[in-house]
Formats: sequence, structure tokens, C-alpha cells
Amino acid sequence: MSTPSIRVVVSEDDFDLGTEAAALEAGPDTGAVVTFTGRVRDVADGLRHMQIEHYPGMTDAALTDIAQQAIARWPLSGVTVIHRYGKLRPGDRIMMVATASRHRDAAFESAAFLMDYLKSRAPFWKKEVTNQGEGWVASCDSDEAALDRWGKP
Amino acid sequence: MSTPSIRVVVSEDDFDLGTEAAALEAGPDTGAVVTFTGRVRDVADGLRHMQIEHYPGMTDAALTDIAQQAIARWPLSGVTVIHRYGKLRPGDRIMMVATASRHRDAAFESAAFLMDYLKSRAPFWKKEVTNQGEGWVASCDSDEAALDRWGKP
Amino acid sequence: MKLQVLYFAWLRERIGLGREDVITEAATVADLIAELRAREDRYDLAFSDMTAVRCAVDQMLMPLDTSLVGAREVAFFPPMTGG
Amino acid sequence: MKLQVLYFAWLRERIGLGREDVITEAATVADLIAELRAREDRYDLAFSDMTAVRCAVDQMLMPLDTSLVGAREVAFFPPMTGG
Repeated sequence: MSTPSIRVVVSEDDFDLGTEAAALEAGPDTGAVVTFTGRVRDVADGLRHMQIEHYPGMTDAALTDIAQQAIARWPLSGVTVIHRYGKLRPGDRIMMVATASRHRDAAFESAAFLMDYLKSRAPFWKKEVTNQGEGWVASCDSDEAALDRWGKP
Repeated sequence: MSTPSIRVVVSEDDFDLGTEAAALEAGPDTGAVVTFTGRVRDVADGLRHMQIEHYPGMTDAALTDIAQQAIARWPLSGVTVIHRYGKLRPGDRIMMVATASRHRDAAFESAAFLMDYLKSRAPFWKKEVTNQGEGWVASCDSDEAALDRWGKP
Repeated sequence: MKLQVLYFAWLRERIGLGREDVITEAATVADLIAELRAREDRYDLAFSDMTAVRCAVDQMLMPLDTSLVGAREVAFFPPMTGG
Repeated sequence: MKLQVLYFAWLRERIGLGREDVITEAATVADLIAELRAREDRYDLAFSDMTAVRCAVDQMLMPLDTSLVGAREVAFFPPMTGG
């Protein structure tokens, strides 16, 4: 297998899932592509928008590191991680990960791994602005616990 | 949560992953969309093409049944299952599944479930035509074993 | 009774046809297979390794001891290889 | 030594700035936090619940007892909520 590709994008702009997946499909040895797309949900008290802050100096390196960990664990031909920041409205896409492999299990597991690590190890913070005011989204204990199944850290 | 959508397509034609995923993203309560795309890989002795046969009277019902099982198990807002048949060449897309949910775990697990059931319970058969001749793809014991983690049948 | 019997993948190729009408009094799928195997070598060969044969009765996957009472369509095929 | 100190999310809001230069002889991140808390109430408040504070030293996630020898940039923020 040739060297796996890593594509990391941190941007205010939207992305195109079809284009990203098609790029990962290229190459004769990719049989399976798994994608995860996260999207701004509406909340009970009416979400006006979500503000996503990040740590510019650290974000690219943190996402690349997570992608490299996935490549070290599974036989992947490519990994893509895209995360937006700035002002996002209900229905907007927030982020995506995608993995390509010969085998479906490797593609599924590595995509779930990327998501679990991205939730708790990539420097993004979400603030919700609703009709009732604004507040930072709290981290979930379950997100930290999700890392246990991969043996941390 | 409103009634989950089920979309099942059995066709000779290619599909567009981006369009399919975007359709599943619609609705205020979808936070996560997971897609799996399967693609014709090249094989060691040179694949000319793959011929996929199916059981027309049964295929739609079998795929719909598998989608309904997923909806019964996970809180999903939508499920899409697309499978092609006929003559496919290396690099062509064979099939996709996609699931939409509020939560990432439900989307990941149900997509993996759909794939496992589709592999062993949907009436498709693959024949590989190589430079050395042609042969039917054998089923894998590991595919049948994969169903055990969902408690069968 | 008259059954429509379908064959897929290498079962279709070995038997040499994709579907046929069969007049039979077979009580179960297994009985039907026994009748077919007694007919001609190509059927006998196609069904010689039953671990590699699956069946559907009226388009539902069923075990081989399934009753044919009320059945209209029986299909035989190898383990599925979709996905 | 001179450190660039960064604050994100509600730490940034409580302290009222996103980055500042700090002249300090603190040996560890925890020492630096103690110095900051002694300065003004807004720092003291921001760091009052340390279970909710994470830190990065030179853009790598680090525990609070990390040495500051050779460090140039220290960032404080709540648990991450990406994805």
C-alpha cells in the first residue's frame, strides 16, 4: 500500500462532502469510504447561531496528529478531517471526517476513532446564542469516556 | 422525533453521495450523518469488470427490511440504502448506506449494522471477470460472523 | 401444485436456466431439492454441496425444512455477497 | 522569562482578554496559575474551578504540573467541545 494521504482543513467556509469522498476514493486499492458529517442542530429554546472558537496555532497540528494516530492503527489509504469555525446557523455543517481503506471495518472504526478524539482533543469551543441568551457548550463526561475504548491517551 | 425516512434504491446507475447525504441532513434534529461507500477494487490478477446479479422480486423488500431493523434499534431520522447491479468496472461505486441521527454513536453503529446485514442478507451475488477467467466471489465466514455482534438473525 | 423455481449465480449457471415452472407434491423445500436432484445430473451437481445453497420461499430467506404449503415461488442461490 | 499567555472560550471572557505577555519566574504551569490568581479577582475567578481548565504548553496539551523551562506560549481553556 502506498503512503496514506492526510488532508486537514480548518476554515470558516463550508465543504463539499461528495468532492471530499470522491478524492478519497481515488486509487486502485480503496474499497470502502466512511464519512461522518456533523451539523448544527436546533435546540429547545431556539438557536440563533453557534459561534465556534479555535486555537489557530494549535488546531492544524492537533488534527494532523489525530489523523496520524488513525493511520498508525488501521490500514488506511487516506484520512480527511475538516472543521469549520466562526458563526454557524442551524442546519449548517460543522465538520466532517472521512477514512478510506480496503476493508469496511477499518474504515468504520477509524472514522469513529477520529470523531472521539476530535471531540476531546482538538482545540475547538462552541458557544450557543439562543433567544434566551448565550452560553458555552459544556463538554460531556461521555466524550471523555469514549476515549477509553481506544486505550487513550 | 418525526417518522424516520427510508430510501432504498436498486439500480444499474451510479449515485451521488453528496446529494444523498444532503437529503438526509435535512430536518432540524439531525446532528450526525454517517455514510459508507463501497467501490470495486482492482484484484491481483487484473479485474476487467465485476458483474453483479440480484433477485429483483426480493431485493427491495430485503433492503427495506434491513433499514427498518436499524430504525427499530437506533434513534434515527433517516436511512438510505443504495445498491447497484450489472457490469461495474474497477473504481466504480457499488453501493452506499447512510444514516442520520441526533447522535454520532447511533449514526455510526447503525451504518455498520446496515453493512453487516447487507453483506449476508441482501440477495446480491458478485462475479469477477479477470484476465485469467471469471469466478463468483465467495462469501466470507467473517461476514456471517459479523452478524453475531448484533445478536442475529 | 405448480411452483415457480428460480436459480441465481452459479446455481443458475450449473442448471443452465434462471427460472422454470415445476409441478410437484413436495412437502418441504428439502423434498423439492431431492426431486430436482433425481431429475438430471446438472441438478444433482448444482445441489451436491448443500452448505453452499440458500433458499427463499416467496422472496423471504427460509431454512431448507420450510413447508411448501401455499408457496408460489422458491429461489435457490449461493450465500449472498452484496455490499 | 517572558511568556505569551493565551485564553480561550469562557476563560477569555472572564479574564477579558485573549492574550498577554507575562513576565514570570514560575517553574510550572500550576505556579503560573497561582501567580495569575494573586493578581486580580478576574483571574482568581477564571481559575477557581481547576477541574474545568485545560492547558497547552507551546501548543501541546499538557498536565498542570508541566515545567515551564524553555516554554514560550501557554494557553488556558475549558475542555474542548469540537466535532
